[in-house]
Amino acid sequence: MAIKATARRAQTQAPASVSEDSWIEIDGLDKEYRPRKSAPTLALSDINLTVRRGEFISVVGPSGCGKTTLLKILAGLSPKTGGAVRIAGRDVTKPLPEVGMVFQAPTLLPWRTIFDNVMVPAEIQRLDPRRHRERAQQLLEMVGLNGFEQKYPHELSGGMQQRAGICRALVHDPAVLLMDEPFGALDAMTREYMNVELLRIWQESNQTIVLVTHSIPEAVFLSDRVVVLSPRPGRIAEVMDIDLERPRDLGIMSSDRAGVYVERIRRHFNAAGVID
Amino acid sequence: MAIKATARRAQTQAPASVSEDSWIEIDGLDKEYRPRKSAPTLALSDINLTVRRGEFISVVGPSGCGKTTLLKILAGLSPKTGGAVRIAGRDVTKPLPEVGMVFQAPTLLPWRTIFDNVMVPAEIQRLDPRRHRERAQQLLEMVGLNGFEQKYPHELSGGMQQRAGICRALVHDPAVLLMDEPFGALDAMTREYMNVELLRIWQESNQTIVLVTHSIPEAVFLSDRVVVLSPRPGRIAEVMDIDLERPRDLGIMSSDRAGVYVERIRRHFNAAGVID
Amino acid sequence: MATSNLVRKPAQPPAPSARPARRKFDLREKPQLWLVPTVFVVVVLAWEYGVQLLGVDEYVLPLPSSVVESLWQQLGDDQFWGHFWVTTQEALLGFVIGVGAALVLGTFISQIKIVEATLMPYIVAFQTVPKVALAPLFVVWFGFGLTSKVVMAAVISFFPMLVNVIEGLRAADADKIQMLTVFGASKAQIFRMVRLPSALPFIFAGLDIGIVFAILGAVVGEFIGAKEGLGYLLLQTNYNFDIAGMFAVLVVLSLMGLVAHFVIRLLQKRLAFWAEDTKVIGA
Amino acid sequence: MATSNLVRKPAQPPAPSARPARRKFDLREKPQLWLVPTVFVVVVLAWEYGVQLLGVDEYVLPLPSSVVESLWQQLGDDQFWGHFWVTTQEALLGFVIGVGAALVLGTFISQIKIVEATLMPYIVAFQTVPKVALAPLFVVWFGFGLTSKVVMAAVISFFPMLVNVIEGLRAADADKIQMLTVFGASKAQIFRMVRLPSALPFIFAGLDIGIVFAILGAVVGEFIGAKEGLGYLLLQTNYNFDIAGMFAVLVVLSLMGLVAHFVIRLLQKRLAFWAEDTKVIGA
Amino acid sequence: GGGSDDEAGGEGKEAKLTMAIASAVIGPKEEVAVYAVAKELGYFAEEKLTVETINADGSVAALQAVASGSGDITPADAGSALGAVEKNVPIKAIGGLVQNWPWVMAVKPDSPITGGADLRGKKIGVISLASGSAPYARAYVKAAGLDPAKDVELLPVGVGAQAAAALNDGKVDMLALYTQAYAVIENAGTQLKYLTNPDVFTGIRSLTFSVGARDFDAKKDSYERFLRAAYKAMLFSAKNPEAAMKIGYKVFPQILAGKSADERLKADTESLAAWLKTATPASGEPEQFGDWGAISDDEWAKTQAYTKEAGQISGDVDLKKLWDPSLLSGANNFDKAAVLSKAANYTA
Ligand SMILES: Nc1ncnc2c1ncn2[C@@H]1O[C@H](COP(=O)(O)OP(=O)(O)OP(=O)(O)O)[C@@H](O)[C@H]1O
Ligand SMILES: Nc1ncnc2c1ncn2[C@@H]1O[C@H](COP(=O)(O)OP(=O)(O)OP(=O)(O)O)[C@@H](O)[C@H]1O
Ligand SMILES: [Mg+2]
Ligand SMILES: [Mg+2]
Repeated sequence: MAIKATARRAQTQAPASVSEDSWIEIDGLDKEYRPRKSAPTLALSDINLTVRRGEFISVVGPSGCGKTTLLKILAGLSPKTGGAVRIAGRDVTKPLPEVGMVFQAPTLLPWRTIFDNVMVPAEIQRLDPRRHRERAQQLLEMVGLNGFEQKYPHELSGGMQQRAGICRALVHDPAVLLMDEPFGALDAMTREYMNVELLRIWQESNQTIVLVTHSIPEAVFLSDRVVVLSPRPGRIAEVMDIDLERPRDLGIMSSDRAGVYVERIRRHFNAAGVID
Repeated sequence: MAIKATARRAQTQAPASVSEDSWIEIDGLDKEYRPRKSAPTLALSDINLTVRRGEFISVVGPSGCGKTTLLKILAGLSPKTGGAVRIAGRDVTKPLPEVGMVFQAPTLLPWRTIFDNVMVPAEIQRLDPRRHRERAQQLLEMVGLNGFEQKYPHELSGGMQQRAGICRALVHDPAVLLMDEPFGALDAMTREYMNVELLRIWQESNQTIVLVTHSIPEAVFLSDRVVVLSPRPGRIAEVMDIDLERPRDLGIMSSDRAGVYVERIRRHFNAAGVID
Repeated sequence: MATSNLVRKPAQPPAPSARPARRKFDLREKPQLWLVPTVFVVVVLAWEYGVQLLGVDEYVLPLPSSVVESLWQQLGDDQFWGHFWVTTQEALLGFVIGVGAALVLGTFISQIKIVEATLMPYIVAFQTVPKVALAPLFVVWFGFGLTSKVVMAAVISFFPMLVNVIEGLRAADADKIQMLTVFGASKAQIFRMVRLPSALPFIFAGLDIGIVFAILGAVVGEFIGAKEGLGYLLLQTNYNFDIAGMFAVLVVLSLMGLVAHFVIRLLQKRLAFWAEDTKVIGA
Repeated sequence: MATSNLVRKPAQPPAPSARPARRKFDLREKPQLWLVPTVFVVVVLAWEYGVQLLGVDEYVLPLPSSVVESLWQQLGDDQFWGHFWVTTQEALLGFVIGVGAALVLGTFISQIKIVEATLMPYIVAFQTVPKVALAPLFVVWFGFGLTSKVVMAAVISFFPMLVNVIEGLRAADADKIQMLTVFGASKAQIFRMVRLPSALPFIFAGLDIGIVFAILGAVVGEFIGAKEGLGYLLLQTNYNFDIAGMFAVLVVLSLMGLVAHFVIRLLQKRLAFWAEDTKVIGA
Repeated sequence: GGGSDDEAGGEGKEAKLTMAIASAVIGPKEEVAVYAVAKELGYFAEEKLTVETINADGSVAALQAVASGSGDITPADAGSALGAVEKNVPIKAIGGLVQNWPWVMAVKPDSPITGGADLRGKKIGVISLASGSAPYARAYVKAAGLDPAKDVELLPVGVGAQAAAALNDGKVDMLALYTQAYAVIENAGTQLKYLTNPDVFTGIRSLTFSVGARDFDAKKDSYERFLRAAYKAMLFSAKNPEAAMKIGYKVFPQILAGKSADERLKADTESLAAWLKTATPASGEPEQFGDWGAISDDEWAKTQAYTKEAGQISGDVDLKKLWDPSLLSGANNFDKAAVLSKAANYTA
């Protein structure tokens, strides 16, 4: 099903100097958590990364290595302790309006129906209600939640809540989309289906996507580049170009080239000693 | 690392009539949710299943098909609308002490340290504190959370919280272990490592395990039998015996026989039209 | 891979089927239907005979029968209804003002930390002052009429509401606020979409305390200087040594409080419905 | 697959490293350090000159300067400290009793639905009755001494606490309760491990309101009939036309309330620490 | 009746009594003139009495206290006592205290109001509409031939500062308070002009000693001794109010409320004197006072009529149920000269 991108495209009027090639710039980023009661934790150390406009980047790394932390800093939710982060030439110190995010936990509002939850970003940014209601409906249908629009979050299964969270991040068609394990609670089949749909939406809309995932094949299938993080504190172990032609379909994953990428990333994990 | 099963084994003094072959009996189970405000949802329909004592069963099925519902009914948390459920010969109408559970969301108590969270079941059942503190410490080390014992849940990443939840379900060495996507938030490598560890613990302890998972290979790798549920309302599409010798290691998954099982289960999903 | 699309259109359309099931009526399921009246009868009987047995004198605690008789007489009296409406009006106005002010101020205080540090001490300090002692000031500033009683009711219902509003607005889940923040929500939007709904249980606790105290405040205000109202009627009956009449007025006040309480609880059920539905069945 | 085990022993041991970082002191970060005194001076000056400008009579609202003078005189008087301790004692005892009773009853009510349906109406009804009207009863039952004031303080601090306890114990997260239930927790364990900690923000709101009202209750109890205590002193100074002296007593009462409020907030920070740490930085 | 003189010597047993003060505060009034003086000068001790005080918030509460046994004896309003008896509250009045009508109208010194005739359209400040001052104001207006419901407006202004402020701010044109309350206001620096009460008010009684009726017979004897001590103290106070006030400070240091005795003595003495004037015969010197506590049938009739008018009672109360003057002759049986000389020569 085709989800029409709304005509509006976030007013990302970048300063003339910003090249489309360095749409997101992360420069020597450090992050240390300093809880009041306990010892500090170094979560990210010296992260350097530049993302092109319209690029699809995946971030993989062992649990607890700082992936969520990285996304939260990009989203302007969490202060960094060192380095610089810029999106479209602007320093990220607070959330930017052109950024959408799928959270690791669904985080729906229990007092809103699923439909109204999905409409939250459109409501916040006061976007044309009629058009976005239509889009929300289409997105919900895409993820198989038709019939559940008027239910409340606690009446949905874990995976269904996560799908609603994905719809919410897509409804206002953000220029930059940050996704934190959006498909973690989905069965393998639904997940593959959602991968395909996401690719389609991305191709139609020219979004810049940063996806955190635990599935290496998923990362390879979707991305232009895969960023591999080392265990905590997260450092960039490798940034791998995925040289598979687009548009891709799931069949490509059985190709040798894809297998090589998957194996190479896997080896990083093993090298880092993540698994026995 | 060897986690010693505590000497105590839940006082499952089954009535003499209960055969070890029907340790868990699910008989024509129906479940309909009837929310006050909205239309009812049929979640499970006519589920029949018998689980042997010490068996490892996995449940797979598309998102929203009723897997969590099934576990909650087994755990005595959610009332059924029809049929019968018995564990060790006793009707399940409320939680039984010999059952442990890993929840889909980690559900840690924010006012307790990770260590104290893991100790919750031991504390509730007033088990020997010294021995269980030791066990908790071993489990935390096994899942890679050493150094985080005295932190509070919000200081942990999503995957780390989930691992703490697994330790909590294991700490009191329950006779029946219900696990709802316990490894969903873990990267592939950590997940595989955890699979191996879980198998080892299971083999050492003679636990009966019902595992809900989205990973078909994981289900095949771990289980004696895999239960495939149809899309909502969940019905049993197939119960598949996994005839792979034990003990298993990850290498077995590259065997043809395993591949056949995976493919057969996959086909169920496709037949049910879950994915395009 | 096949190109069916059943995630979109699940195989079983009747997913959410039919309509909510009617629950059948069962006295055992609603024991309050007989327990509440039973307890009422027991309380009244205990009062009636307890007064006699304990040797409490009727002029200190009159018998329920005399109170009911006196109440009956009062209810037939137009003047009584005049008093009743005056107090109702004062209490409601005071409640609305007090609670409204607490909402506004509580919002400020909870949002802007510095406002709390500078204002809260004065509010607490003012609250600990017995308002009766300020009666002269009240009268000088607000006159002898309705206003001074409304102010009294407002002032006394203000504080419990304020504390609860502040605490409630703070109780909002950090994750939900983060979520809204990412989507560019302003403080006002976060307030409306997350903080306010999260605070509802606190707010309703505040309203519940507030309305009861507003009635109390209006009555105390009437004690200080009034020509009408139930508080005045209390003084009058007391002055006339009509203790049964005084208790009849107290009964009326109690009923006012009860009605207000139930209205607020009903509103809560309506507005904070999601809290109801998430209750665990097992626990 | 390799057989390293770095999940167990992460490659970087300094995971949680060193110790909490010291924050450095900055006046701009803590504007209350100068704002609070400034506001205080402004309030006092406004009072001093407002009284004169508005032409409020000094025997209605005295000048702060006379109040301070009078306060100074009082503080040097042994009798005053006697009054002070009496009221403190009454208020604290009443607070402990009222709040304790509310905790116990609130626990019952929130756990056993039927108790609520049968008891709550009487509690609300009783609350709406102005206690002053029941003074003769109080006196007959509790005498003219300390007890009747303690009862008054207890009764008035009871209700806000009760409502908050009930609401708070209900606010517990259903998932957490389910989790405990699975592990076989008894109602008492669920209460201790989840309900009570979840209710803490409500309970502290209740305590905050409760302590302020307990002081008020003790003072009002003294109004009804006492020979000592700050409430008595209020009546006496008022009767003596010593309005500055009366305001000095009011100032002392305010300070009592403030100290109690801050103690409770401090306790809250200590006991409900996790609520602090989960606050969002961005919002 | 007529008490037996034999008991006059105080041969009764040791007894403990509690006197309920019908007011929430202690001030230069009955508790000083009666209680403090009797206690400090040993008048109670001579009668083998130990007397304590409690404060009840008003006459009704005080009567409730003595009727229910929380207190034994109280100087409470006669009208309230009549009301109590009508409601079958078991009390008895055993002796008078305040003899002269204590209520009076006051205006600002420059007020054009000179008497009842000028009251039309005026606002009268009363303590509260449910207090003795409201019926007094109505009766005053009525005595001037006006309709209290239409021609004037009553506003509840309390006493003390609040009342003074209401008058000074022009919120009311006049006040209807008792004399001692005016003394307090005048002491604080507000000047007042008093209107004369018409004759209808003479003979109406207010504060009267009342006791519980239930164990009256058993306690009769100690009540008589109490009255005797009380009237001795009254005589002493009437003769030397300043000494009485000083004694008052000793017994009730809380009257000072943080101030020094020197600071307050003059004003408090004036206040006490104002009260004593209402509680002693309208004319004559203390040397001539006798018949303490007597209330004539005519006075009772006037009091009944007034109380009925005020709405405190609905019909005539059977006086036999209330008034028991049998203790009075015994109560008056004391050595006046000794008291008077003690008063004249008192040094602290
Ligand atoms: N509390 C509830 N009230 C109403 N309906 C519910 C409730 N919980 C679950 N459901 C419905 O029951 C169905 C099954 O839910 P369940 O959580 O068991 O699915 P699941 O198989 O665990 O899915 P997932 O893999 O996404 O977690 C869903 O359609 C859901 O909408
Ligand atoms: N609020 C916090 N306070 C203190 N430490 C934190 C906080 N949030 C995260 N951390 C720590 O930072 C590190 C990285 O956490 P993060 O959530 O970014 O991991 P992640 O890569 O997303 O892991 P996962 O895959 O398990 O979600 C972890 O060691 C965690 O303990
Ligand atoms: Mg994460
Ligand atoms: Mg589930």
